[in-house]
Amino acid sequence: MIIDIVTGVLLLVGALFFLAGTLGLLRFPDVYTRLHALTKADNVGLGLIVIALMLQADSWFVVGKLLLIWILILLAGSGVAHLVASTAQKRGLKPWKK
Amino acid sequence: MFIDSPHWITAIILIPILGAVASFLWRQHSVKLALIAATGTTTSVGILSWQVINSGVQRYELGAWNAPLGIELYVDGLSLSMLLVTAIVGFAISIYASAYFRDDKTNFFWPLWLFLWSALNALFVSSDIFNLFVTLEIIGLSAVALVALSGGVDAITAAMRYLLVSLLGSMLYLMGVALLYHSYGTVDMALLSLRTEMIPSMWLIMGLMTAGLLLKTALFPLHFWLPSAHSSAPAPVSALLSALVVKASFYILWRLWIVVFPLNEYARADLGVIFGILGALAVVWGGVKALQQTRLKLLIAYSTVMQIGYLFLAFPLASVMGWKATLYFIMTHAVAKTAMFMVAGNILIHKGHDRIADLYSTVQNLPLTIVAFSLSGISLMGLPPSGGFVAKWLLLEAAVVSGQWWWGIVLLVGGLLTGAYVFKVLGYAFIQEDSNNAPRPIGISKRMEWMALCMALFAIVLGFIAPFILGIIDIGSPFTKGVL
Amino acid sequence: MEEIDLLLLFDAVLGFTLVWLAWQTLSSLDLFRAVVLFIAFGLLMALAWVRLDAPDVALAEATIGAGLTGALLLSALAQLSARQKHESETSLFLRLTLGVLMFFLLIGLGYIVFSLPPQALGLSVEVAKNIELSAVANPVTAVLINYRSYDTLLELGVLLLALLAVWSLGSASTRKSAFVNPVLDLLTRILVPVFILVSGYLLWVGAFAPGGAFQAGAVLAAAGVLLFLNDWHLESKYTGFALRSVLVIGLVMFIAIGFGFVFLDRVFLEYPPELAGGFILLIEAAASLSIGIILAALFLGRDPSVKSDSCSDIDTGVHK
Amino acid sequence: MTPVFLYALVGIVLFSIGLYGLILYKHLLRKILAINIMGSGVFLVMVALAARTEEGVPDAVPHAMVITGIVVAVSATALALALMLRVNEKTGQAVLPEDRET
Repeated sequence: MIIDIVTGVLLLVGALFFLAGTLGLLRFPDVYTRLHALTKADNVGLGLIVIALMLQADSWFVVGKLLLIWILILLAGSGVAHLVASTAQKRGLKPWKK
Repeated sequence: MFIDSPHWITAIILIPILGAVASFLWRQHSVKLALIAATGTTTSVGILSWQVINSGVQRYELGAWNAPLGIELYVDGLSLSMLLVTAIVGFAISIYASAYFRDDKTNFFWPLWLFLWSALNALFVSSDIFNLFVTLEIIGLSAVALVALSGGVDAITAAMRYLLVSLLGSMLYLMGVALLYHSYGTVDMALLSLRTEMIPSMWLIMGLMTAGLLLKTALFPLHFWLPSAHSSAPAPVSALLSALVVKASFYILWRLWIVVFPLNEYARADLGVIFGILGALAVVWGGVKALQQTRLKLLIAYSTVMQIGYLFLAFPLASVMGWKATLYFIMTHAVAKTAMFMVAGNILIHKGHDRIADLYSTVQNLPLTIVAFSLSGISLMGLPPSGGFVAKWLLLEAAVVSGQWWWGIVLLVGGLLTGAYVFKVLGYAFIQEDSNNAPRPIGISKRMEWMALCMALFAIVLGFIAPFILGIIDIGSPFTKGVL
Repeated sequence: MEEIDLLLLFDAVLGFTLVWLAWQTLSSLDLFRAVVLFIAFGLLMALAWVRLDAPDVALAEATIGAGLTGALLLSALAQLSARQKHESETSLFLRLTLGVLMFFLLIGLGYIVFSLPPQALGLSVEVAKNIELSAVANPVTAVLINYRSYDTLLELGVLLLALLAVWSLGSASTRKSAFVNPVLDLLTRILVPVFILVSGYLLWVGAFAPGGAFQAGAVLAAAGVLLFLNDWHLESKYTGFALRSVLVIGLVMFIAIGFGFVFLDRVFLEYPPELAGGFILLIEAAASLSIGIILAALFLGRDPSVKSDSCSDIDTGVHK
Repeated sequence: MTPVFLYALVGIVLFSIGLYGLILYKHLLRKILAINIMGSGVFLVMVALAARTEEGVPDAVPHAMVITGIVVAVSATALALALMLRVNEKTGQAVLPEDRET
């Protein structure tokens, strides 16, 4: 019962992070800040959701798989964010200044 | 024992696939390996036909799963006729191509062609409409790659157009398959023929599948992609495309029309009138366009547009005799058109071009080739005693029997137009000229001349062995609904 | 009840998004945008498959439909010089006519779909009844590798054929040897082994849960794509016969095992139930290896054993 | 309206959009994308309608067919893209000759 409540809360907070990340992606002024919003928020959001799902898992095997998914997405997300940013820099996109 | 084995039906599909794999793996021996595979395939088609002629239709449950769960192979007279003509034309083209392609860079021809052959055989023996989709895709992709083989601008753009058309046709067909499966719970043709009924939604399913297949068959006015694709390909490929590939989608359409679609005899004949009219237009349009061409290969390609028209003339008759005429048209056209494209290839290599107006002196330099062109022309015109004559005779008889004699006029007009463009080419070829200032013609392999002549002769011989062929066609009475 | 309504709402939103993405893909002026939207479309399709209880299809869509097709599209786009932004204006008449035709097609197809009985005549009962004999517990794998294995055999043929066809075109242009980003390099070093592991897992799990040879092959291909992006080359002594053997091994193994039992009084593609499990795994392992390498080779787009690109015009042979 | 028919409906809309785009748009890449969208539409119809079973377990046969279809589609797409690049290389444009702007 308590586990279900915790799961629910974690899912909700995770979803909030996703929402924030998406908002940032849509509203931020340039590629670097958008990336920042997206990766930071999504990684945390995904982490929370993964923890929530782990609490509901039937076996340790499933927990392991979920953890692996999170780690892979962290790796891929940060790597790709770096690639996008460095490509943008190479093409001479100036970071946004107020 | 060995020859009675029921597994020969799989050999006609597996031998060419394995041949393709082998000629891909051992590139330096690709010609040799491909010729071995071609011989093997032809032999197994021969054995299969021996079995079918002696003991009737053959059925094979792949993986021992019967329909509707599994896929069944099925050979009756119609399948067998298609297999036989594919084997004869395919074997001849293999030999021709072994002399035509002397360049290492074109050794992709062999695996591509063997894949195509395998898919053609698989298509003619399949009784599963989803499996037919897969075979159609193999045929489409390999045909496109074969068109692009020459690498010129024309060939590449023609191949691109052909691929898009072919994929569109497949998608329309596949949508029909999806809807048929979900309406009747099977993709097996025999079961579908028992289950389909004439409900309103059937009309659209029929329309989708028919449109997709007509696009691939290039019936007027959907023929726009054909002349460029068939004329810009290397000559052996043009022969394959005109002789066999367009017939593959036609074959599916035909089977669906006879067996799967829930039409009674009257509805089939009434709807068939549309096909008949399109076919008649194709004959006239293709003939006129062929007459206007200045390049030999384009002329032959438009002649294919025209000959495809003949195939649809039997639809409004919807009688067994009419269907037999259609099958005879398919066989004769396949053989005669192969001969014609071989002739074009010979001339192209010999003279370095295929401009009809500059064909002078060809008759002295390539007498066999010109004989081959004349003989195949006779067959396409439908003059006795050729195979084309038998086809036209059967159709005329069927038309008269069903009281629709006017389709005979199309045959007459078609014959005259064919005669006109054949004699146009021959006229130029017979001009003699002192060719001191002309570029020295290149000698070509005797094999290529003889193969063209063999095919042309065979198109004539088909007229003499008509009773035998018509006997084969009848096995399993493929033109009666509910027997598949 | 309420839960079902919420899910239906989700389905409706997803369906609408799919249609919107498809429309945007086709009508967007920028080709890069079109491709990216198409990839997003593919990923959402995978979600739709999950909603339709088709996890195997979802895996195939995500790895092949969205993933590899996306990689192929992006790579083609990078090599495309003609990127005109604007479609020339087509006449309003044509657009309207076509629009009306499509509308009728839509109505017609919609009519068919809604006139179908709510309960189907499908083959699910047959599939379940024979699942014991098929030696695999996942029904989709059972169909793919046993009931309708002939389709799958031909499908391997289609893949190999596509590669042959692409190679026969000759290479359009070689990829510019790009600067190798150290982060990408690191990522590749970590991910490639993981991908190979995941590929093996998908292959093994396909017998009783979502997964199978095609999904496994596609993950393998993803590893290949990563390697190529890192400017990695296969050593030239392996690019010839050795590579070609790997490309065909799936097809050859399938035919060999399928035909092998013919000599033991079975029919083609029939496996004795007591041995089926092992042989099916063998076929699938060979198939996924071939699929993976073929898909990766399709991404590379040219025959690596052909050294230079001087053969811009492959002639038809002797003439010209 | 059940999910089955909703997704089937989405499938036929995608099919029609793809057909429209294939005929109307001239750039070869768009045509290739359009065919892929048409294909997705067909696949969606196939799988969505497969869920209409008594036991609620979807019919696996169309699922397998769609996997086959997806693989066929990627093969065709790969060839189409390679051909498009060749057309582009030869003509400097990625459209068919009849669609060229003069």
